[in-house]
Amino acid sequence: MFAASRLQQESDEAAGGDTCGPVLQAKGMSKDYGPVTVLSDVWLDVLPGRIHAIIGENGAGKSTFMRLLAGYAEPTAGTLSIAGYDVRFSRPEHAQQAGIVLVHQEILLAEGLTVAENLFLGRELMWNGMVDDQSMRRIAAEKLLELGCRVSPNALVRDIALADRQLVQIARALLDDYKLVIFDEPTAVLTGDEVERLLGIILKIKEQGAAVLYISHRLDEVQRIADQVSVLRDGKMVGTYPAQGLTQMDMARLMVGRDLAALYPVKRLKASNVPSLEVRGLVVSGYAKDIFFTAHKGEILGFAGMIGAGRTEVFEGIMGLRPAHGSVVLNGRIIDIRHWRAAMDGGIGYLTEDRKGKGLLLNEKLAPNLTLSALTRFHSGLMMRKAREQAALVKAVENYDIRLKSFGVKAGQLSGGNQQKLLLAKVLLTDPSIIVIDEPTRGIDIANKAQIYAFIQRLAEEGKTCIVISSEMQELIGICDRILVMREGRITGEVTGEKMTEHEIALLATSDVTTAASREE
Amino acid sequence: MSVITGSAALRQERDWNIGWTDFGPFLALLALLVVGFLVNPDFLSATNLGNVITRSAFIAIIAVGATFVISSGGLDLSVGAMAAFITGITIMFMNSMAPEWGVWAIPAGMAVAVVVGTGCGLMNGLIVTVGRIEPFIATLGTMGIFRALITYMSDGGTIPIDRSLREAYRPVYFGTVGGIPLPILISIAVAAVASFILYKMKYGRKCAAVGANEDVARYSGISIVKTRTIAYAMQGACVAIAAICYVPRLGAATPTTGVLWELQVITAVVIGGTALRGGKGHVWGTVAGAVILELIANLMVLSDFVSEYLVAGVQGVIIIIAMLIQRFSK
Amino acid sequence: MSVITGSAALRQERDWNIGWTDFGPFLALLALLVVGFLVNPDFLSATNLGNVITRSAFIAIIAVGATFVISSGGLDLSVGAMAAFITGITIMFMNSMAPEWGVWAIPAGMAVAVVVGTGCGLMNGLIVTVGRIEPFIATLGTMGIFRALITYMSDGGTIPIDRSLREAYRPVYFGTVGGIPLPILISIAVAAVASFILYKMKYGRKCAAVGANEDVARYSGISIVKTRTIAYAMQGACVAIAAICYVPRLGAATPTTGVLWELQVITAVVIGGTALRGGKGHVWGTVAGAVILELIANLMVLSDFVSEYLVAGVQGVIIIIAMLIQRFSK
Amino acid sequence: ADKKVIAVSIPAADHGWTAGVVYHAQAAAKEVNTAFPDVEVVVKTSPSAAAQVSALEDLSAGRKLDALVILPYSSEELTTPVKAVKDAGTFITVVDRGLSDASIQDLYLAGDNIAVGRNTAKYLIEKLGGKGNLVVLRGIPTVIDDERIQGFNDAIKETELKVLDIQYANWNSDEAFKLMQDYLAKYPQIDAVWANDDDMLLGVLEAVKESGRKDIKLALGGNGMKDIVKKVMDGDAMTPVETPYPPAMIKTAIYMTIANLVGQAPVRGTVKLDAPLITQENAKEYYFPDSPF
Ligand SMILES: Nc1ncnc2c1ncn2[C@@H]1O[C@H](COP(=O)(O)OP(=O)(O)OP(=O)(O)O)[C@@H](O)[C@H]1O
Ligand SMILES: Nc1ncnc2c1ncn2[C@@H]1O[C@H](COP(=O)(O)OP(=O)(O)OP(=O)(O)O)[C@@H](O)[C@H]1O
Ligand SMILES: O[C@@H]1[C@@H](O)[C@H](O)OC[C@H]1O
Ligand SMILES: [Mg+2]
Ligand SMILES: [Mg+2]
Repeated sequence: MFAASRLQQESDEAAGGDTCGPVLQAKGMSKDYGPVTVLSDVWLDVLPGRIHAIIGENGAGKSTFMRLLAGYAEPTAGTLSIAGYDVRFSRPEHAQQAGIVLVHQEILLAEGLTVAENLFLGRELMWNGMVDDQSMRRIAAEKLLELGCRVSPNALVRDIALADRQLVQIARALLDDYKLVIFDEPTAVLTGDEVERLLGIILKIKEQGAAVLYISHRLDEVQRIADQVSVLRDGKMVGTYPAQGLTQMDMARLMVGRDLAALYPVKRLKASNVPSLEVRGLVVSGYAKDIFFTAHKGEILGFAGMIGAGRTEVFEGIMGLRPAHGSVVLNGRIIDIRHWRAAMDGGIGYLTEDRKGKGLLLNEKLAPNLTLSALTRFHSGLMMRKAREQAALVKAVENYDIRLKSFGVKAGQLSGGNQQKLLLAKVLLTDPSIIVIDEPTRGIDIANKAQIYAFIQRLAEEGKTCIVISSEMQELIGICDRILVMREGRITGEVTGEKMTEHEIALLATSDVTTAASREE
Repeated sequence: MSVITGSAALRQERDWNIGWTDFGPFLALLALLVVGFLVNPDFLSATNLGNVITRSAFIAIIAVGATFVISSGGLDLSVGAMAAFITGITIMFMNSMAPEWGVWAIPAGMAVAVVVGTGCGLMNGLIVTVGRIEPFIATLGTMGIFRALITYMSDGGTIPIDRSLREAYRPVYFGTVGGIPLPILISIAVAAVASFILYKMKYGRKCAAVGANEDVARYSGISIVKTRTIAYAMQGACVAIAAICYVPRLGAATPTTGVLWELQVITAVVIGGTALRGGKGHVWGTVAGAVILELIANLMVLSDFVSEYLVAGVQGVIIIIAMLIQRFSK
Repeated sequence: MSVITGSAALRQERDWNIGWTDFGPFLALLALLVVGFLVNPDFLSATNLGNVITRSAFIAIIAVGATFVISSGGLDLSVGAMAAFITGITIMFMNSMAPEWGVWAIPAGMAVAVVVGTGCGLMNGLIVTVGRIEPFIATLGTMGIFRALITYMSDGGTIPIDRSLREAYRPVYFGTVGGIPLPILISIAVAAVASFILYKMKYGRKCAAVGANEDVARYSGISIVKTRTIAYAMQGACVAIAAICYVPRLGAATPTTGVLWELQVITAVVIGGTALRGGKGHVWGTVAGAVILELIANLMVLSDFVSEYLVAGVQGVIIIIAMLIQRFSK
Repeated sequence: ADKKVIAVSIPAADHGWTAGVVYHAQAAAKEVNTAFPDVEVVVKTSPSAAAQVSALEDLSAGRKLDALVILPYSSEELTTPVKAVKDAGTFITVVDRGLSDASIQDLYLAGDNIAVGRNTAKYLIEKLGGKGNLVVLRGIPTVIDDERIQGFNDAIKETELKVLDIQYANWNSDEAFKLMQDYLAKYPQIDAVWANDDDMLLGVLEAVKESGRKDIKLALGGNGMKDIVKKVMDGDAMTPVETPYPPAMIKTAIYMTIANLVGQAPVRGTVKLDAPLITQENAKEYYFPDSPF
């Protein structure tokens, strides 16, 4: 801890910062869940006008730490202090009143309410003693637009895409006065444009003189905007460093405690021309139409596009998870996608982008979650074989490097990145021949990303078809053999080889104003 | 520029959607009216419709209260028994005051009813929220308690209202204003106030938030205990209002007053479009639901097709069909 | 190394956790036995406990079925009426076959009961899942239908079982095996099978998943329609088994057979620790819940403290207290 | 000294009439327990047939009963259980709703339900001159209800009285109110109404009054509820007669049973309480203002 605070001072000077006191100090914070220690003796000074990044591996305790700072949980030991006075936040409002707001890693919105209602929940605007829906809707639309989100304020949160939900959540946090804004992986579900816009907003917050705590596994973002970087490892503070001069590799090393190999695997030669999935004229009403594409055995096929381009919906349509029609040929056999589960039974595995809402039973233990989509394999005679399930869990924990403090936890108690890994393990347990991964590394730390990429490549080498939907262009470019780009519910192009550049993809993914306008007619 | 047109277009679409959900119950109501007319043209006569809607007022008023409770994620099975209990207390109070206060005992009794009702609701709310007992069980328990109390108070018999008060009190059920029966006006007023609370006041938002997602509500600084307890208290007040209208109708409280009203009330709320698992409440839908239920019963009597033994069955079938129509209309 | 890889540690922890939740109802049961003994020492006599537990068998068996339905996120209000309907059909069938088949009409009738019961349950299930109607309403509808059918079949009177079958059928309720009354054995068997299905079989997982989060279930390739429909069908089968045990006890089906059983059944399930909003089911807790309810009723009969008018109220209070004990014990 | 134990098992107060039964049973128990030191009367109510069977088991599990006075919730379902009690040597008195096997009943005391229907019908025939339109409200589907309807129907069979409609209102005044409103909407000309129980008649009268219709000449009930008997006494035009069906019959039964046990006055067999018309002349005899019913 002495090391940490010394570094803290150094970094102050390095950033050439003003000398006004910290907005918030964490002093020796610890957090236990029962016998499990998640965070121990963490010290941190948060300075105004600075963007302070917190990095660490999945399960390092970042989110837990942030929850303590924002009053969503109370520390087992340690105190917070503001301007030299010790404070206790036993509820989020207390922190909010002190100007501390948190944008959660997991989305926390009431699905049955509208966007505007969620935005203003608990602090509705009033007009003559009545809730002023009109103003709230207007302001909501404005605030969202600033973030580049175009959902209607009247839409039910249930009906909007995950990325939009994240933006709603951010807009909600920024609605009130704040001295410190904590972003816990805000960009995990966002695509290029939105990310840019958000980073711009974060910089603006900094300019206004507020403090920002920023958590991300996208180290390039950290590098771009952070003034200083604190590293958590295994619940302990490794140190705080000036961001300047810290390369991504340095950060990775500090997080993991060792050197890392290259992030992306070396590309193989494209394996085969044997088609495994042919989609002809797929229509997912309201989301996508005229979808034609073919994926091949042993191929890694990427799907790029902006939020709302309809990538998720295309595959949910194919999987029979939402109404769709069109012809789908799977390994040479036509399947009827109006028939629920036809695609699943035909051997397509689909990993949802919404791990919390659609992926995992958060109140359930790990093993039942892991085996839920492949029950038949853990079943003999009439009975579920619990020992086999446990063995599978132990294996998954090893294979996918799921970090947990105890096997007894519920899925909802895993850290975000580890939930993602559990979900990946769950889908692969169905042994699909075609695997569709919607946002494979959402919330995954850099060391594990490399692992997952290698993993995807191994699957392809085994002759499986891997379809990767991702909002990180870098990642698609890094691992895919071929990338299809979608825009507004249609496939607008394909890039391969040389042409696989961010520029090329962005061009296909974004529409110019005139075509957009004509489409709205 | 185009961005803005884009979101405007989106907005329209959504409004349209919301419209549909809200229309469901009214469509079902309409369908029922048409069927009713085909079965027996008398069905649409002013007297008949007047009677039926007036009668549905109790259930409607109580169900408006239940809309709060259910929307906030609760449930109240005790409303029928509570109605009987409040009716009993009210009548006993009025009777004891009548000699002294004369007709003024009536408004005083009404005030007592509202206070007692709110108190009963509060009790339900506290058991559910502070005691953290599943609402189904908690209110099943208090249902037994209220029922026992009215039985005890009445010695198992009836508690009739004093003759001297009858005539003065009668108009509350049988009176009309501008040709419209008072209970209808009262239930409209209750629904109007309720929809103001639910849609225009902060509390309404809290209610829906608590019902939709407790965690989100809590993190937004909304007290679940407070919100849900208030919902139960309002339910109690609504039961009291219903009881006030009920007294002049039969002039007595008995141990069987309000038996099974809870099922009708919940059915009205659900038919009206409020989900039993909580979330947004639909006050006017609830009112439509209550009218639908009463119309179905009325239709059964007016038609000659059904054996008297099978009436309950046909009602069941019609309710299911009404719900299917709603599903279908969405 | 903070990451645990041993699976021994894991098992310990887990069992410990499950233990507590499961104990609640049994603690409440224990508390009740103690209170009972204090009120009237006869309460703990072998005959009395034997009687009470035997008679709790109907509700227990039906409630075990309801544990599936509720755990999968459904609800079934029709069980009481369905029990009456099945009893009626079964007796009519047995009576009509008795002249030809003699005593063999009894097992044949039992088979008919199970088939009819499963069919009724299936119907409920399909209306809820395929028709996508809120279970509360759907089964309230079928409750009316079953109730009407039994009234119709019995012409409003009773359908007694043929005298020639009575003696042969009697042991199903009154017989004992190794000193233990048959209904107790049957309900233990039903609960054992159910807990096998719920905790050991694939289906149990599906059930809990569907009840906990429909989307997760769907995205995991689990059919919500199938899972929940099966739960309702099993509920129907359980109702049939209960009906089979019921016939020799009361010897007839009437329009009032099984009235309000649904409330008792749901109460037993909830007291047993299964949440009404779905998720994990607690079969043995449900059985304990059914016994608790019956014990409370028995206690009321054995005690002389309570005015007959207040019995329902005291029951309500005891149920609420039992739930508080559970809360407290967690 | 050995106390004689008499158990009284009756339905819970689920409507006015049964409430009267509970009232009178409890009153009798109190009187007897003070008046006869060597007799103990225990009253238990049950909300359903199944619960009543349970109560019988519970009452006889601990101790030997010398006598059981029972108003069965329903006939068939209670027959076997009551027989079991009798087989243990208990004297059985059955009230109102008889058992399916009459041989179990040492003493049976009941109202004459056929007569209730028949006498009411006869009055109507006479008053309406043998023709007119009637509507009928019946109770809960039970044998008793059937008997009243049967007595009524048999009596009007040969006349020109026409029953326009007959439906269940479950002996509940509220349901009766609604049903009557609907009858009024459905039929433009109704000469008389019969509700086979006074709880229901209250609802009927309210509906008729509210409708302001003048075609209804008579609205009759049955059961001897004090409010209705009062009307008869006061010479009400619409409800000038009534039939008794006194819930106090439970009290009579209890006393007769005691007479049997302690008074060495053997009372066995069947006692049918007649259901004569109560008219303005004799109404006083049937008026008990302190009874809850
Ligand atoms: N309620 C809880 N009960 C038990 N353990 C918990 C609970 N909440 C979190 N944990 C554990 O605490 C550890 C830290 O979790 P946390 O969410 O803070 O990690 P993180 O650094 O945010 O990871 P990620 O990058 O994956 O989001 C994890 O091992 C997690 O399983
Ligand atoms: N996310 C998923 N992606 C791909 N396939 C899946 C997914 N989830 C489940 N499946 C597939 O769906 C099926 C569901 O598995 P389950 O063990 O329930 O089989 P089942 O016994 O055939 O089911 P049922 O009894 O309902 O017919 C399996 O074929 C499994 O491979
Ligand atoms: O309960 C019944 C009562 O209401 C009816 O009027 O008469 C017979 C009784 O059994
Ligand atoms: Mg995290
Ligand atoms: Mg997507």
